[in-house]
Amino acid sequence: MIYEGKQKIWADYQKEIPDDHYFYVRSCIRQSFFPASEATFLDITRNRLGKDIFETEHHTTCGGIAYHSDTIPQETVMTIIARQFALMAKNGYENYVCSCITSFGLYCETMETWREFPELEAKIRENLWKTCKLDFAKPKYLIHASDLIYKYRNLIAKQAVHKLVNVHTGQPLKVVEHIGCHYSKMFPSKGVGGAEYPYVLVGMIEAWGGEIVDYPERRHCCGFGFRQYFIKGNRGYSLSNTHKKFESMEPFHPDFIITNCPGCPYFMDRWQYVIAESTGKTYGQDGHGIPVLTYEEVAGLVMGYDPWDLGLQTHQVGVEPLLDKMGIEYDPEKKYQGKGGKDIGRPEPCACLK
Amino acid sequence: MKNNVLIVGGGPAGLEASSQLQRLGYNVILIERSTALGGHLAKWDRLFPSGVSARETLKSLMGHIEGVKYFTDTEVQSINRLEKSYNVILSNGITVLADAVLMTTGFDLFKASRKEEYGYGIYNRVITNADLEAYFRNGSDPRIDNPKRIGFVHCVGSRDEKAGCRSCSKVCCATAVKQAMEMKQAFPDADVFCFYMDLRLFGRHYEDMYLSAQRDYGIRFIRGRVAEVAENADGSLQVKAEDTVASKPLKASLDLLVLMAGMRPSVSGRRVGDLLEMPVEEDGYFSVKEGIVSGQKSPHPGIFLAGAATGPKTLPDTLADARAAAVMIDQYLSDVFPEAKHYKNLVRELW
Amino acid sequence: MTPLSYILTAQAAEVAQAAPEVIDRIPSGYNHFVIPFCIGIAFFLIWITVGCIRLLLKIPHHDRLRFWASLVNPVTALKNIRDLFFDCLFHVKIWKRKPLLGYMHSAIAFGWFMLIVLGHIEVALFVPKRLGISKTALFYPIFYRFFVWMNPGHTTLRGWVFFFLMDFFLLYVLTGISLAVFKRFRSLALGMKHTTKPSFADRVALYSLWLIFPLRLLAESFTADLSGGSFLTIPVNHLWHFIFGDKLWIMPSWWLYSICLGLFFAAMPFSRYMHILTEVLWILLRNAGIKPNHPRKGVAEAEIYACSSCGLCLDACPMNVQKKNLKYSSVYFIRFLRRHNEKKINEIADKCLMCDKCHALCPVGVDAPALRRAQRATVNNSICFDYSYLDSASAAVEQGWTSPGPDCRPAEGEDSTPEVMYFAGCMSHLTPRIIKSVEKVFKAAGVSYVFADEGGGICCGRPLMLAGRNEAAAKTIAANKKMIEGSGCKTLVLSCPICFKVFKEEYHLEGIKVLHYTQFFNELIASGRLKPVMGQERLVYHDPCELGRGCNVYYEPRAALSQLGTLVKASKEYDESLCCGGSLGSLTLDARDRAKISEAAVISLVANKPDKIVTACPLCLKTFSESVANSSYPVDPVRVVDFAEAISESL
Amino acid sequence: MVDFGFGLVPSSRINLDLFDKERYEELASMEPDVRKCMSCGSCTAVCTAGKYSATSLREAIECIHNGQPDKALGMLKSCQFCGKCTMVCPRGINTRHLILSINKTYGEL
Repeated sequence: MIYEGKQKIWADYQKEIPDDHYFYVRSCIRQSFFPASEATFLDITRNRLGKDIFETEHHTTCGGIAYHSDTIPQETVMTIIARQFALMAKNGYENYVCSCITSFGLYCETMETWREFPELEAKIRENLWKTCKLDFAKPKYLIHASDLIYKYRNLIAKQAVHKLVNVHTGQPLKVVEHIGCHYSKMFPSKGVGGAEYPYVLVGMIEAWGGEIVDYPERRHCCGFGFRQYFIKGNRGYSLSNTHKKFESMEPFHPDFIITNCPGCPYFMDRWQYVIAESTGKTYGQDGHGIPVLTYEEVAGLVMGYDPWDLGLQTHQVGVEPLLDKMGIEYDPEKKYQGKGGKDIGRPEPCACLK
Repeated sequence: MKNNVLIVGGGPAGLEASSQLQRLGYNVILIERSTALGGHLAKWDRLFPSGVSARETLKSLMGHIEGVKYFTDTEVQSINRLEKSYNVILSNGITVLADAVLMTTGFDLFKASRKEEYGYGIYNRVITNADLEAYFRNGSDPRIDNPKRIGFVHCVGSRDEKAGCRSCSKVCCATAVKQAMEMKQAFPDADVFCFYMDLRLFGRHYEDMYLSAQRDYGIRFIRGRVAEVAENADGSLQVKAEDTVASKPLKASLDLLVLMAGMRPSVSGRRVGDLLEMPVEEDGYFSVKEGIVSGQKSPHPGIFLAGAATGPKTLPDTLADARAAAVMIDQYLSDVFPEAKHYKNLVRELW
Repeated sequence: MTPLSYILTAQAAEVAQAAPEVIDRIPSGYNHFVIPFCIGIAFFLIWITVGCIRLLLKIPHHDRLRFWASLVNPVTALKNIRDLFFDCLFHVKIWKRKPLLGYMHSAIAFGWFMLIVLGHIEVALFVPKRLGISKTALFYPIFYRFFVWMNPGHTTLRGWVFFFLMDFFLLYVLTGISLAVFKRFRSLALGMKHTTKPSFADRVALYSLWLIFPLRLLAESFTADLSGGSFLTIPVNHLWHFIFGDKLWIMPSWWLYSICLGLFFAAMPFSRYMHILTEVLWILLRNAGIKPNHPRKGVAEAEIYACSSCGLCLDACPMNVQKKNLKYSSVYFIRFLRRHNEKKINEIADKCLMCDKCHALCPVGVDAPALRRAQRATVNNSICFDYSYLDSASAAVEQGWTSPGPDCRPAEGEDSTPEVMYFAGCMSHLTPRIIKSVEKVFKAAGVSYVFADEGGGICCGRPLMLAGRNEAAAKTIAANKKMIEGSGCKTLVLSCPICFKVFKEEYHLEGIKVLHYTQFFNELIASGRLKPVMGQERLVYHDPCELGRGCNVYYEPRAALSQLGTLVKASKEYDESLCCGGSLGSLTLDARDRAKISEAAVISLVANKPDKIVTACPLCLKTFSESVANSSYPVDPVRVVDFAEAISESL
Repeated sequence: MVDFGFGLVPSSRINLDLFDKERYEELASMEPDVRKCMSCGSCTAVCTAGKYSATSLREAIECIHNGQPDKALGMLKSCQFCGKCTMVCPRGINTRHLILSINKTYGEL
């Protein structure tokens, strides 16, 4: 691997990210899968970085899941999106930040489509007016939440309490980065670093002292694939995709995986459990899995948040080995205690996955 | 008086045209942007289908240009049309009053790094056809370390609209088959795979070359374009393609991957073209006046084209094109400058 | 003269008168020089007795019974005797082909045979005590001339006749031998382009054989003045007296003679000359109708040892157009079978085109192609296959009949079951002109027919058999059989000799007449249903291997073609005809080698400048067409047409 | 082991690394023509057995190259050996012997 070669490509795909005043929209499924992530994002950006991030309870889903499951037509999706944009404009923002990769891809797709077919945009404007009596303005900047963390990666590094380094060996942690398919595969120019070697997560890892490993199936989908998962008959297919990725990354012995998409961490985390329990195969050290973290969680760890406040207990794959490597203090007792110390229940012990 | 003919580009086409025009009794000025004459031919080792030495071929081309004034490291600075001829100022300060200009600006090799998924410049063991020729010429390349499994990817930057080139580069298939056989000669116990979309080998002896590659060298031809390359933990490459004959996706680990970079219009040639406001077609190559009928005439009087400047050509095509251009220029000048005729006859008697 | 002396002489004369015609010169009837011969012959006799017993034991029980039965059955017995004389002694088959060569073989075989027989009769007549169960019986008759003294005073016509006959046959053999010696160096003169390379044992036996008879002449001529002789030995004897005076080299010559005989018999089992006796056994087994089921064991053993390595198959083999392919001829195949050289055996077995010419021309009737197939079977029969689809396939084929096209409908006034069923076969489907012509002829003759495999059928099974995949073939055959017998047709017409042979020999179709279209069309012409117009063209007919040598169909196609134009001869035809080179028989022969063979065949066919080459096999048709089309060899413009095509064009 | 009602799906992908070179060279020494195939498909088009069952020499050769000899044998098991493919092969490949050789080389797998 020739690092300079990658740098050349990264140089070709730089994207402009505004400095402040962001309109933030959440992801449907992250809120339930890894609820602490978005909270952490807001806390970091608002309180640690002192940025103006506005969010409104009036925003809805972007419709992406329905759209990608072929259950609603494109115009409907576009109208939903137009409404979100209207909300942004109404609140006086022009930098649109979304927490979800599916949404990000869909927003890009929509804006590109409107650029190609202005008449369609006009039609949507009309739809929105008919339905909600709202008018919308297209965002000046459309960015994904991970782009923001990327932008402030060095500031975060400055405030870092922990580094992505194995405190016992002093070696940088080996990190696998997994980018949501819809981040830049559709529009390479819209993602930091393009589609082949996206830099958005790599940048964070490098800034925080870790080392990225490129494994053959790094481009491969996590296996979510919407209807591939929703329909039980297809779940084997979803599982096999994830399996393929882990088989491919195994020889590189990564310490953890960092992701920037709602579905990916969920599936790469839960499918490790399914693979272990149904085939007996585990990919981490001595029977453990490979922890799969969101970029907010990683940022949080680096900045010294308590692992349980970051919601790491909601992961199927135990994060303790990673915390130990990073030399992060944690209280095992508190793992399954929610706010005010009340028990949030524990998962069934696994037969194969430690 | 002698007519001046300016030839822009010292590749095979330029060399052949200048020697022809010289013999026809013209005063030929040949300019070459780089430090040496010969163009891409100077960088190649052996030529398909018979495997003759590029060095020798170039030498014999150079052998015929005595008397031709040529300047290397020289570009066209400005050029403007006078009533009958062109006033050209060269970067070395010389001004030429050219009665005819022949554009033999040739082609650039496609920048393989632009096909990011192939990882040229990122993976240690991915090289291009040009790199391989260089290896054959001077026998060493750190990336080529006794490979056991070698892959050739045809159509890199050819027949690929996203890479900015819809058309076929014409020479890559034959080159790939030639280089595959050469690699097999160099590493007899290696497995060699050629990933092709269509095998476009149509010239004389090309089919024999293909048959021999299969029968005598055991080279495996896989119909399907490599779509993804990655590096394994041990540094070997993992390539993915579809075997479209078996209609199944395919995976292979290789020790060396050779990208058959195609032909793109010469950028510097294009620059000169812009000075002359020469029209180019969608594919970026110069357009000719009446298509088939006068393949070497540009839409501007007194400006002619030969070789890859008007699209991908094999070496024999290029040389034939250059000779044709010489004849056309001769006709043109004889019509425009009838008075120079008797002098030319004088010169021709010398030959 | 004194009275005493008179009496003495008178007595002597009396004694002479009284004395028998033949007197023991050596009363013991033995001399050391016989030892080499005795050793040789003894070894030889033991060898073949053991061999015969082993062989007969290897044959399956029912075959053995069949064998004994055949010996007593007068019909086969007669055939046996006939074959033994014609094949083993007179070599009639060779006579027919190459008279000089025939003479050579018969001279040696028959001549020697007579010398032995007459020798024994002589002994039986003159010194019976030496025969029968006497210890001298083994060698005495052979060296008879040495042991006796001829009473000059008492010669009879009987004696004289024997002397004459013995000398005569000796001379007869000597001429044969001299031809043989000559052939070694100038084989072409005897009509042989190629000859076999003799092995070591062959050479020992060969040279001793060459010497035996000259030495016999020498030995007997030395003793001729004592033990008598005739027109050959006596003059030679006088010559010796003239040269050597009284010092005759009697003993050395008899020693040498005996040594050569001994050597010959000792070397025989390991040499080609073993055939002299195995041939007999093979003929008996063959006539008993016992077929080999293994390339080497059982009957096959007799068969391979019956091969005389005469090398006639070398010239016969179509592959001989390239010298490099001579090594694949039957003679070498059999030699390697004898030597148990598996690798070579398989290599040679696979090469063969199965044109059957070597079999047809073999003086001893060794069926090498059959042995090759048996050999292939040992390797290929076990190859797994899955023909479970055959039933549905044949059903699909039958589907094709239920909706017969207009051409398939029976002509007016006939009962609804069509007259014939036409089975084109795989290869005919590659040569549509055959199918079209056949149908055209059918219509012209008002023959109602069903086109069995119009939409493509199942293979006939012959190609599988040729490759030795007999089990697979059996399955295929069964499927086709069921289908055809189910059709209720009475006559089955085939346009492919490969199909024809297997349908005729292996299918055993009850109550169905199996005809090759050459036969059927010839019938149509003979019965006047088909009226071809006589044309001006010169036609040459190519005998396809499977049709001619394979099924003995030579006459009908020629009879029919002679109605269309002038039939000219090919330089090689009938059972001598050359394989087209396209044969399915060969497994390993590559395209280039095949092309050479086709070339040779075409050249033989155009010997008399025909306008059309007519063949009756889709394979030959395709092969010849291609060969003529891209002929790099000089050949006048000639059209290659199929038999049916030729007929239909003349209608 | 837990049964989730779904599981890993076997991959249909060709893995060239499974190609057994030694055996292939064995085959090639038995019938060198195997190298000459250019996948034109004439053999499959005329195949007698192919009309009723999946039989294709072209595909069999492909499978061998792709490290799927068992599949190759399956492609040939219903071959009737009629020789039409030999007649139509533009490269003059000795198809019948090739089929035998494939069976002999990979048969006992």
